[in-house]
Amino acid sequence: MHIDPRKAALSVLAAGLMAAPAFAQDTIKIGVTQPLTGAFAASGNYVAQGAKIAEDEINAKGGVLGKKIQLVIEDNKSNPTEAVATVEKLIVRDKVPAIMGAWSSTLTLAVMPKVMEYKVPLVVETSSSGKITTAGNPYVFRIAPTSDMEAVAFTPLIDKLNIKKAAFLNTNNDFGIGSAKAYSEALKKKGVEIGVMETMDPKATDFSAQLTSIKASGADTLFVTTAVEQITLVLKQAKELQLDARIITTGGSNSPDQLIAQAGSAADGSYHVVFFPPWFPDVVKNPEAAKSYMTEWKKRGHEPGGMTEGFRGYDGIYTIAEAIKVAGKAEPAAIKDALWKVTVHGVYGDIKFTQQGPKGKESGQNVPSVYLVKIEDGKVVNPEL
Amino acid sequence: MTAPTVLSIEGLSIRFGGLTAVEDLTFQVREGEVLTLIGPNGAGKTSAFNAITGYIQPSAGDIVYRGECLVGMKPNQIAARGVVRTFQKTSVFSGLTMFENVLTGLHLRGKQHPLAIMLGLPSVRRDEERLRAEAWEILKLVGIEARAGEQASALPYGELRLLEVAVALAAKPTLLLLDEPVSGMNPTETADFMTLIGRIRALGITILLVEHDMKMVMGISDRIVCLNQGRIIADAPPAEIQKDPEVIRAYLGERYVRARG
Amino acid sequence: MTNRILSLAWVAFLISIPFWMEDLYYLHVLIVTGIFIIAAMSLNLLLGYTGQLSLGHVAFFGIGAYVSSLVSLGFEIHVLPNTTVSLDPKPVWFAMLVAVIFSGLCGWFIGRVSFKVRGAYFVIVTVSFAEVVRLVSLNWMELTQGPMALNNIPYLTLGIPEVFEVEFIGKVPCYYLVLAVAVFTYVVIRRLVQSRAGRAMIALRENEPLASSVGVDVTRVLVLATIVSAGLAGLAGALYAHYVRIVDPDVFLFIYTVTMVIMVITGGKGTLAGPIVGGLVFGIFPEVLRGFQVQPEIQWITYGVLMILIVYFLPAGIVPAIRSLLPRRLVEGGDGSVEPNATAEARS
Amino acid sequence: MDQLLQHAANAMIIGGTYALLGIGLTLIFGIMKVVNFTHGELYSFGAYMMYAWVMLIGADFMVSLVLAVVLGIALGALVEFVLLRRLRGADIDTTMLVMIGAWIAMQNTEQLAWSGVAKSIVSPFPADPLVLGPVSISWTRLFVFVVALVLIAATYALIQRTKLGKAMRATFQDRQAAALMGVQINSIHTATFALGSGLAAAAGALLGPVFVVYPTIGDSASLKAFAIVILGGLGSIPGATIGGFILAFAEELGAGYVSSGYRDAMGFLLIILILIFKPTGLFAQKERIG
Repeated sequence: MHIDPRKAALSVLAAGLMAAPAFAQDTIKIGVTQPLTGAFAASGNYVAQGAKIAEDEINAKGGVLGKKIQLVIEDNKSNPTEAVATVEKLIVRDKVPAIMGAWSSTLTLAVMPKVMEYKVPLVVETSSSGKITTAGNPYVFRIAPTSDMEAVAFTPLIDKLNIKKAAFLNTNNDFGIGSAKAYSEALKKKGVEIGVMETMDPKATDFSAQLTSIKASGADTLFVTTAVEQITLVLKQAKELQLDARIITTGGSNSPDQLIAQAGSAADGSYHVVFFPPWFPDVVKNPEAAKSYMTEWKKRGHEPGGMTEGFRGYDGIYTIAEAIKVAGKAEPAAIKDALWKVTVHGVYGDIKFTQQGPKGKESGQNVPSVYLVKIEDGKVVNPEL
Repeated sequence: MTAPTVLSIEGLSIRFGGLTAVEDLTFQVREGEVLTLIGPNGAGKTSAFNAITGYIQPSAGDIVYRGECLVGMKPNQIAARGVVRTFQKTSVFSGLTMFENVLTGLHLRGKQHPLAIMLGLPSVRRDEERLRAEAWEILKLVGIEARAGEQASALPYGELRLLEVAVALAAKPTLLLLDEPVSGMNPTETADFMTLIGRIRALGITILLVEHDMKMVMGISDRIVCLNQGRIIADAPPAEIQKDPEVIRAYLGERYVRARG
Repeated sequence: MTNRILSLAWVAFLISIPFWMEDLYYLHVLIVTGIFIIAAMSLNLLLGYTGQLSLGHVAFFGIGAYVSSLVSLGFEIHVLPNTTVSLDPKPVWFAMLVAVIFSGLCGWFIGRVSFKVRGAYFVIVTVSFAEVVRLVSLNWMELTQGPMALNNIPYLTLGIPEVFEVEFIGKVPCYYLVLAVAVFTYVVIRRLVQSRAGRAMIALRENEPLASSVGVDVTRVLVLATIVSAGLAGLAGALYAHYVRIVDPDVFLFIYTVTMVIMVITGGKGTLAGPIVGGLVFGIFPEVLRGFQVQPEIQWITYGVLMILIVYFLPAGIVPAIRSLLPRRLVEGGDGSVEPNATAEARS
Repeated sequence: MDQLLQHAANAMIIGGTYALLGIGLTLIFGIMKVVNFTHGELYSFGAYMMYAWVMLIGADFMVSLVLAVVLGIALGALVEFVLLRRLRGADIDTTMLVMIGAWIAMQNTEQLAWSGVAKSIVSPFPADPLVLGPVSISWTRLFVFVVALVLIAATYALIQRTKLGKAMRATFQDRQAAALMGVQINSIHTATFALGSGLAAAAGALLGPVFVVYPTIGDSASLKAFAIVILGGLGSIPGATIGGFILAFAEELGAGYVSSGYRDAMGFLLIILILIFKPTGLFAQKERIG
C-alpha cells in the first residue's frame, strides 16, 4: 500500500471518526470465542469462566514473558457464521497471536479456515468431532478427546452394563452426529443391536415425539449427545413418558451437578461420560491442578454444575500461556511451533500434542482421560462396574 | 344518429349480498356520442361503471365492447381495450407531480421490456422521450400545463379533477367513462370543463358520463339514460328527457327547475 | 448535472477508501455493510416503490448464499430411492449467476402465490416463507449440512486461468467487488424506477385502483418487482457467502430481514439514496457503539428504540428529511424529472 | 397404536397453550388491526416472571402463575398505552414497524436482564407421571392443559357475556358504528391488547416449567401464533382455538412419523396448503383481500 502524507492525514481523521480505542501494548492478548448466548450458552459461559480463572492465576504469578496476559472474549452466539466473525475480529482488530475456541464442533469447524487463512493457532478446548483434527489444518491443537477416543474408552463398559439394544438421540450437528457414529460403531463391534437413531435441532425444547418413538422401539439404553440444557429436558421428558431405557450422555458437556439441580429425580439412574470428575479429584492425573481450579471456582461462586465444563477453558489458557513461554515471543508462528513442544500439567491430565491428520499438515491432538459417572439418589457416584 | 354501437349492456344485474344495486339494465353507447347516465343517488350508476370497468363482477348480464365481452376481465385488461374511467371520489397519484401523474397514466402507450430497461438500451431512452412529449401534449389539452411540476396533493380541487381526466386520457381511451367529473366545481370551472369535453370528443373519443349537474348534462349530452332504483326509466335525447313525466317525477323535477332558473 | 457530479465524487471517494484506510477491520465492516446495503436496495424496490411490506426478504438473500455455495462446492443428493442428483463444483462466477437466477425464480413463485393476499396476511405469509426456507436448510442435511453449515466455500476468481486472474480473497479485492456490485445494483434499480415499469410500481403504491384503471397489470408489476428484488437480494447473498465463506441456516433469521427493513425506512423508503444512507448508519453505528464498549444487547435495544422513534418522528426517513431542508436545485434528478423544456416552467 | 395414543395425548396438551397464544394474537388483530410482533415477547415475559417468582423469590407456584399473568396484562396495557395509542388510524405497516422495534428492544432487554443462559423452573408436581394404559402424562403437563382450557373458556365468557366483551365485538364489527354508539375505543384497545398479552404471558408461564426459559423462546412462539391465526382466519377466535390444536397435532404427528426435524415446519406447510385451497383460513369472518 502506497502512503503519502495527505492520505496518512486522512487515515488519522478516519480513525478518529471511527473511534478506535487504542490499547497500550503492555499485555499479551489471547483471543477466546465461546457461545455466551444461544443454544450452548451455559457451557460457553462455564468455559469462559474457567478461562478467566487461568488468566488471573497466571497474572498473579507474574504473567508470561514479563507481561500480563489479557483475554479478549467474544460471544459467537452458538452460531457458526458468528463464530467466523468473532475470529475475524479477534485476529484483524485485536491482533491476538492465538485463539481458544469455539466450543461446539460445528463452531470450531467453521472458524478453522479463518485461522488457516491468517495463520493463527487455535487451541480447541471442547469440540469432539473427528473431522477437526483430520481436516489437514496445521493450526489446530485440540486438548479435548475425540468421539472416537470416548467410544474406545467406553467399549469395555458395554459388557459390564449389559447393553443389548441401544437407541440414540443426538443433536443434528457435528458434535451429535460424530458422537452417535463413533458410539454406534463401537457398540456394533460388540454385537449390540442399534435401534432408532433420532436427532434434534440444537435449539429444540420438546422431544416428546422422539422419546415416544424411542420408547416404542424397546431399546434398553439410550445414548444422548447434546449440551446440558437439552440433556435436562430429555431427562425430564423421558421420565414423564416413563421411558425405561438407561440414559447415557456422551461428550462431556453434561454437568451432572446441574442436571441434579434442574432435572431432580428425573436425573437418577442416568450415566454420564465426563472428562473431569470433580467429585473424586484424587483419581485425576494432576490432583493439585484440579484442586487449585476447584477451589477458585467455588470461591468465585460459579455454578457448581459448571465445573466439569469450566476446566476446559482453564486448561486451554494454560496451554496457550505455556506455548507463549516456550516460544519466547507472542507471535502466531512461534506459538504454533511451541505448541508441539509443550507439556502442561492440567486438569485434563498431562496435555501434550500428537500428530493427527494428513501428512505434512497435521493437527495436534491431546489424549486425555475419560470417566463414566452415575447419578444415584441425587448424588454423583462412581458406578461400580 | 346512426353511428354503430360500441358498448352494449345487456340485462346487467349487480347484487351485493341480498341488496340489488342494478337490475336488468340494458342500453347501448354509440360511436362518438356523449351518453349520460342520470338518476337519483343509489340508482346504480356507479355500480354500472364499476361493472363495465371490471372493478366488480356483475351477477348477470353481458357487457360487450366492440364485439368483445368484458365480463370477467380485470380492470387493466379492460383499459387495454380502450375503456378507461375516472372515479367519483377524487383519485390521483397524490405523492407525484402532475406531470408524473400523466406520465404514469401513459402506461399502456409505453413499449419497454423490463430487461431492456435494466440494460439501459437506447430504445428505452427514446421511448421515454416520446412518452414525455405525449404527457406534455395531454397536459396542454386539458389546460393544466402551467402547474405540471407541482405535487398533486398540493393542487386545488378544480385542477385535481382536471388531472384525473388527464390521467385517464393518457391511457388512450376510445371510450371514456367520467363519474361526476364536475361535482364540487364552481360554474366557471364547469363551463371550462364542458369545453374540455368538446375537445375530447373532437379526438374521436366516445364518452359515457354520470353527472348530476343538469346544466352540463343537458348542454353536452347527445343522449340521456335515466335510472331509478336499478332500472332504466327513460332513454332519449335531452329534449325528450326534459319532458318525460316519469323522469321528472323520479329525479329531474326540482333539480331541473333549479338548473333552468 | 450537479447530481451526476455528486454521484461520481461519492463513488470516487468510496474507491479511494482502501488507499488510506489502514485498519483492515474497518474495511471488513464496510464490506459487510456494503453487502447489506445491496440487500436493502433490493428490498427498497418492493417496500419503497411498490409499497408491499415483504418481511421474508432474507429468504432470497439466504437462497442466493446457499445456491451459490452449493453450485461452487458441488453436491450429491439422493432424491428417490435409486436416483442420485449430483453436481460437480463449478466456477464461482457461474455459481453466482445461477444464484441470481434461482433467487429470481423463487421471487417469481412467491410473487405468484403471495400477492393473492394483501395487508397483514401478506406480511405473515412472507415471514412464513422465510421460516420454511430456514427449516428446509436446517433439515435437508444431505444438501445443506444443516446446522453444521456449508464451510470452505471458495472465493471468486475472475479472468483467464493461468494467464491473468484476480482472486477475490482478502479485504481490498472483496471491497472493490462489493463496491462494483453495489454500483451495478444502484444503476439497475435507478433505471427501473425511472422507467415505465417503475412508474407502474409507484402507481400501485400511490393508488392501486387508479393504476389498474389506466391499464397497469397489478400482479404482473408486483411479480416483476419481486423477481428483480429477489434476484438482487440473491446476488447480495452470493457475495456474502463467498466473502465470509460459510453459510448456515441462521442466515434466514428474521432479524436480518428486520435489519434490512430498518436500513430502508431509516434512510427513506422509495428513494434511491435511502437504503444507502440507512445502510451506512446501521452498518457503522454498531462499530461506534462497540468502540464505546457497549454491550451488544444495548446496541440492539438502541436499534429497536431508534426504529420506533423514526416511525414516529421521521416517517419518511432521513433522505426526504434532508431533501426538504436543502434548496431543491441541489437534489434535483433522483426520482424522475420533467421534460427538459418543462422543467424551467414547472419547477421555477 | 399405543404410540399414536401417546402422540395424541402430547398434542392435546400442547394444543391448549397454542390456542391461548393464537386467541391472544387474533383478538389483537381482529379488534385493533395490529400485527403484534411483541406477542412472543409477552410469552417469554410470562415465562421469566414465573422463573423470577418461583426460583428467585421462592413464591408459591400458583401465586406466581397468577402474578405472571397479571403482570403480563399490565405490560400489555403499557405497550398499548405508550406505543400504539398515538398510532390509532395509522396504516397497518406503520404499526407493524413499531411493533417490530418494540420486539427487538424487549427481547434484548430480557437477554440483558436474564443473560443468554437457559433457566429452568421447578414445578411442584410429582415427577412420576399419570399413567393411563399405554399413555403417560406428567402432572405438570396435565395441569398446564387444564389451566389452558379454563383460560380459553374464561376468554369466551368474557367476550360473549360481559359488557366489555360486547363492546369489543362491536368494535370488531364496525369501529365507527361502535364509537357512535358510545364505545370508548381507546379503552377497548387497551383492554384488548392487555387481554391478548395476558393470554400470551399465561401460555409462557404455563410452558416455562415444562421446558426451559431463554431469551429467544418468544420468537418461535410468535411464529406459531402467526401460523395458528392464518389457519383459523385472522380475527376468528374459534378459528384460533381449533387452529392451535390442529397445529399441535400436525407437529406431533409430523415429528413422530415423518421427521422430528420438520416439527416446526408443519405449521408453515399447513399455511401453504390453506393458502392454496382455502385462502380465507378455516374460519375467517371477513374478506381478507384488500
